[in-house]
Amino acid sequence: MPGLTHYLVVSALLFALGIFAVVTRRNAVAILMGVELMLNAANINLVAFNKYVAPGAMQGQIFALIVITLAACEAAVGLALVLAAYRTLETVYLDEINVMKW
Amino acid sequence: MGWIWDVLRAIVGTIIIFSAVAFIAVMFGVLLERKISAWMQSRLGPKHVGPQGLLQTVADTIKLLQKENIVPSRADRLIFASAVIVVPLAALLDYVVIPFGTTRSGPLIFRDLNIGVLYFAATSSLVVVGILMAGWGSNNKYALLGGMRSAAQMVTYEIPIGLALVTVALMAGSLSTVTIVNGQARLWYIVTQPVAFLIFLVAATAEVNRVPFDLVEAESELVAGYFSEYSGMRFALFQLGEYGEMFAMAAMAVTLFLGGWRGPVLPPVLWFVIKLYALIFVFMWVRWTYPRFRIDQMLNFSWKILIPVSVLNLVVTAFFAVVVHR
Amino acid sequence: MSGEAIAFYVLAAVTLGSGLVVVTSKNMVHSAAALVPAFLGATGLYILLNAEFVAGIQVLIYAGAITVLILFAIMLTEGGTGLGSRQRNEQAVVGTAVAAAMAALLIVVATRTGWTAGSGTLPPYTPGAIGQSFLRQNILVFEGTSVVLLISLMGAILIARRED
Amino acid sequence: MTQIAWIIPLLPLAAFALITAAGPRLPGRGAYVSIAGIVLAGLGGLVVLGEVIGGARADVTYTWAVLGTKPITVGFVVDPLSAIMLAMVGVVASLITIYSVGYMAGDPRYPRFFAYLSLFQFSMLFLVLADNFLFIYAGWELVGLCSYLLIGFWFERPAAARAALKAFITTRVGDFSMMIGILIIFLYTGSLRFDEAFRSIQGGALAGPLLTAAAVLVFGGAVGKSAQVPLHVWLPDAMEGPTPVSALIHAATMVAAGVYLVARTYPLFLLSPNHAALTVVAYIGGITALIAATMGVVEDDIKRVLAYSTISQLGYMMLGLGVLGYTAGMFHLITHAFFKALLFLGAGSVIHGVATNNIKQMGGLAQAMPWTAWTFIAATLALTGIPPFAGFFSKDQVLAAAFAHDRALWALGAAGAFLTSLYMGRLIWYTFAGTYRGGDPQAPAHGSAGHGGPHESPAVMVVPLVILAIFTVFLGWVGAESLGNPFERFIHFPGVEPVPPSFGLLLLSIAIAVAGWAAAAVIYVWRIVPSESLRQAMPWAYTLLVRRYFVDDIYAWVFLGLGGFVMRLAGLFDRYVIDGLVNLTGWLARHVGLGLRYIQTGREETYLLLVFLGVVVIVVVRLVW
Repeated sequence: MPGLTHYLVVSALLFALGIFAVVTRRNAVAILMGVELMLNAANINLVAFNKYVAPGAMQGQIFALIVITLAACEAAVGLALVLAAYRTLETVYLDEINVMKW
Repeated sequence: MGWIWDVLRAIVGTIIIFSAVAFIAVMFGVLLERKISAWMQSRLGPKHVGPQGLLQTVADTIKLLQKENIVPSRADRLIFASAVIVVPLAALLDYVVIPFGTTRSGPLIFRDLNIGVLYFAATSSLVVVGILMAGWGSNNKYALLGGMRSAAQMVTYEIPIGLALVTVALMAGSLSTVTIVNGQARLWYIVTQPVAFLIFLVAATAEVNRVPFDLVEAESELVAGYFSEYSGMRFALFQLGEYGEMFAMAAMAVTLFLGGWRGPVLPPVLWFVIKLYALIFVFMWVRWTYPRFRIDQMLNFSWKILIPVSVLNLVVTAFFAVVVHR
Repeated sequence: MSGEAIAFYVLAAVTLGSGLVVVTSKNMVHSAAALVPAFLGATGLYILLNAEFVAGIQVLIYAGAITVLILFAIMLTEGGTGLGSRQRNEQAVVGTAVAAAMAALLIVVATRTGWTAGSGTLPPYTPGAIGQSFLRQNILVFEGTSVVLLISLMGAILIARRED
Repeated sequence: MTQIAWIIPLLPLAAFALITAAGPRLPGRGAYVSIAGIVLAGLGGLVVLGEVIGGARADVTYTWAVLGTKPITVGFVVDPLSAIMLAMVGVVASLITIYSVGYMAGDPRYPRFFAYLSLFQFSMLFLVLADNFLFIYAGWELVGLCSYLLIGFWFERPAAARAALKAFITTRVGDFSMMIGILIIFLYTGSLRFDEAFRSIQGGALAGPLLTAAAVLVFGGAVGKSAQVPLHVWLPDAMEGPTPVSALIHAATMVAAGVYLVARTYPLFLLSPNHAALTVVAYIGGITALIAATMGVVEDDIKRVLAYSTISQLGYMMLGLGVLGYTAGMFHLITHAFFKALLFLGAGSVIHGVATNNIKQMGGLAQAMPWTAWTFIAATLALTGIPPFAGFFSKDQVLAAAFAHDRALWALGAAGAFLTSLYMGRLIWYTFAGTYRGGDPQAPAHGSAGHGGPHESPAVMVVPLVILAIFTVFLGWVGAESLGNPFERFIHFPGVEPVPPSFGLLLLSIAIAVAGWAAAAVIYVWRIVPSESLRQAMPWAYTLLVRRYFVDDIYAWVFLGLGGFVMRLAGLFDRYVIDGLVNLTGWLARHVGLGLRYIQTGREETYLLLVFLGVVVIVVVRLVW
């Protein structure tokens, strides 16, 4: 029977995958995908804690739902920014977006 | 944890039912489409294969099975091939929560999920991914355009569908489809929620990419849209997915608004089938009656008419549910 | 091994395997397409955790909407796959090490901590309980999220609109 | 009907929505929809009133939201007080809306006017039905908004725009005080519902000076809305709006909302120690009654005279409530609504006929517009308290209650009554008697006013006048002592006993009223003491009155002069202290940044990598130690 720890381990691995994408990819969209993976890892944690640590209150699931909602906001705004940046700078590679630096 | 197995069993059961009963129903649907169009255009339609052309679709299917599977050069093979599975699978998953009738041991349904309506909305939204993958994977500009249009259209029309579903769930006080059907024992929701029914019907037409919302696969503009490059059995699978989705939508409309399996005298399953085919007939009737929308008209229609109206409908319903029926 | 355990390991494998494809694939479209099984695997985990409502929303929002958005963004930029360009930046090695270290750390922390098992049971009809909770104890969070959603919607439209 | 009374406000709201959406395309360009909405609401109000007289009550509540563990319930209450307000607002507003069809004919923004009227009616009915502070505050702000929109309806005229702004801001001062009062009550009682809040105040949750403070703060809202001293300055200027609006909002309903608020929250005032809050109410009311009346004597604009009389009459209502004459105050509110609406509509009819507001340019209109003249005179008699018109009964009850409570307050009221007769007599003689003095009419304030001499208004305007006149003449008898005062049996506050009628006092009030009329006749008709000689004899008094006791000038001086001084000080502080700090911060940031910019790549990946690296280091260090 998988217990709380099993879920936490899966979530930790997924989170690490997200970090890996965010830290090493150049493409902005790929980084957004990494962020989504990290949010999913957080959600797995929330729901697992809800079941195993505090089943009486629904707070874990509630906050998982809010995270999903905010993830939708983040994706919409993030992709809009990527598109806007692509339109003006003609690149989606973050190390090439440096007009503010010079 | 037994119910995980129930879901798995339900899915396997659906696949079996789908490949046996529903497959035949869909084939019959294709035939019906051709016959009805012929009738509306004062033609005869298929007539030679079997009595009155009844076996025409069977012959077509056999023909398609024999054809070569062509993959365009420079296509993304992995995406190209997996898209074929996603679309019919997503359509087929819809059937898990549809109650077809009652038997002595309870309602005839694969699984009465307590999130039934939400499940329906979720699975039907998966089709978009498959369509985008097909459009992209084909490495063909018509297919890509069709896929993009389809994605825009389906994402847009999911919202009114979702709002209509919520409205009905509000009336029944539950997301379970069986409870919703039971809630219509006295009065069908089409009587109390005519606006939601209309919205659902219109948005469902758009969701399954049928005329007047068929600009995804508009023959005169885009050949066949996202599945232009598919041939043989893969083509047939897409057709299966499309018709499966249409039947699922019609079945959901029956469940939500037309009292599901409920009806006098005749057995419940028969009632369900009668209502289902009546709605299917409406879909086909519309298809052969109306011209196609333009893309901007199509998007405007959803954002500026359907969504505001359905939000208003939801608010009014909630108001009456809370204040009047309390 | 019980049915639940099998389901768990299968779903975890699907999630992590697809996740790996997402972060390593050189082809952006493959990455995005692999998001779908990753999200669906997570959905399966939610179902195992008796969170059907969250599972439904997860499919609807993540698999149905966010993936499509990401696919859209990929297709509208850089001519799609990105196969012609380098996908890793110069800190790939350090990044890999740090991510691995984070994973190890988190796993150590998760397994070493003695989690106290809570009392109480999950309500039988979770969607209803969630709705009640959202409109009672958590109404402030709910309203706040709604405002954020509305504003980000408007913001996204404003940002993405072509200026003319 | 009583149980579903909440549907009544929704009718005008639906009318508003419909007109806003489809305005000019509707039959009658929206007017019929608006009329239908308010007439149905008015009929509903009458039905509710009937049922409430028959003993029906309703209090519909439901939980709106739960903040933590504190449920916020909202709902509607139907009791005698709200029922009679509902009926009064419904009937008066219906008649005024019908009248507006004639008055506003030809205005380019005709549908919008009716949309605003409907919105206002919704807000007012909503306010009346509220059973909690939240709803009453919401309705309160909504009527304020409508008042702003309607005063500034002809916003092309700078005067109208300025008046709208003035009304909005002046009443906002009162609203702010009311909000603080409500917050105090919510803080101490934990409930926004009237009955619960009052019960826990009775139980001692809020007592002593703080209770008085809360009551006075809530009363501040009423002072603003009901144009009591010292926030009375906006109401005369509000006469820039269309006349039906003046009748509906600034005479019959909205300004009465202040009185209604005090009546609704009466326990609050009653429970304040030594009736301190009530004394404040009474003195504000009494002083307002007198001061407004004095200003009315020298005003030449027909609508402004009526505006001053409104302020003064509202003062009487407050006075009535303040001296434990709960029934008397409310009765005066109801009767006043009818005859003041009639006066304003009559004035509107006159303005419509002669296209000027200045009474010195009128005269002899009784022949030209007989219907208007006679209904107007009936309303004037009611206002001045001549028996057997409605105002006599109600005003007399207020004065009787004041006499029994505090002679000084009675003196204020009686002096006000004398002046009321004086300036209303002046108005009548200037307007309707004598010969027509009007020259060329100025550009009419509204579209289709006829030119070429005074003329009677169309039937759509005259019929409401007649209906209102019938109310004006006969409504008083529902409060007549000789009939056992049925009104008192219907609306009374438990524990507040009415004052027994006194025949002598009755005769005295009549004498005072008649004396006022006589004085008016002496000055303006027989010219035994012509008004010019009075003016020359007392120039300082005249200036004082014409400049309205310099209240506007004082406000200008205080808020512009004193405020300007404070602002200059703040400006100096800002320039040298705040800016100095800001510049210092900037200087620091700049120089620190100059040093730090070499380790800043500007790339999110690097920063995140460093963040996670930091986490790893911290945790490893913590685990190893």
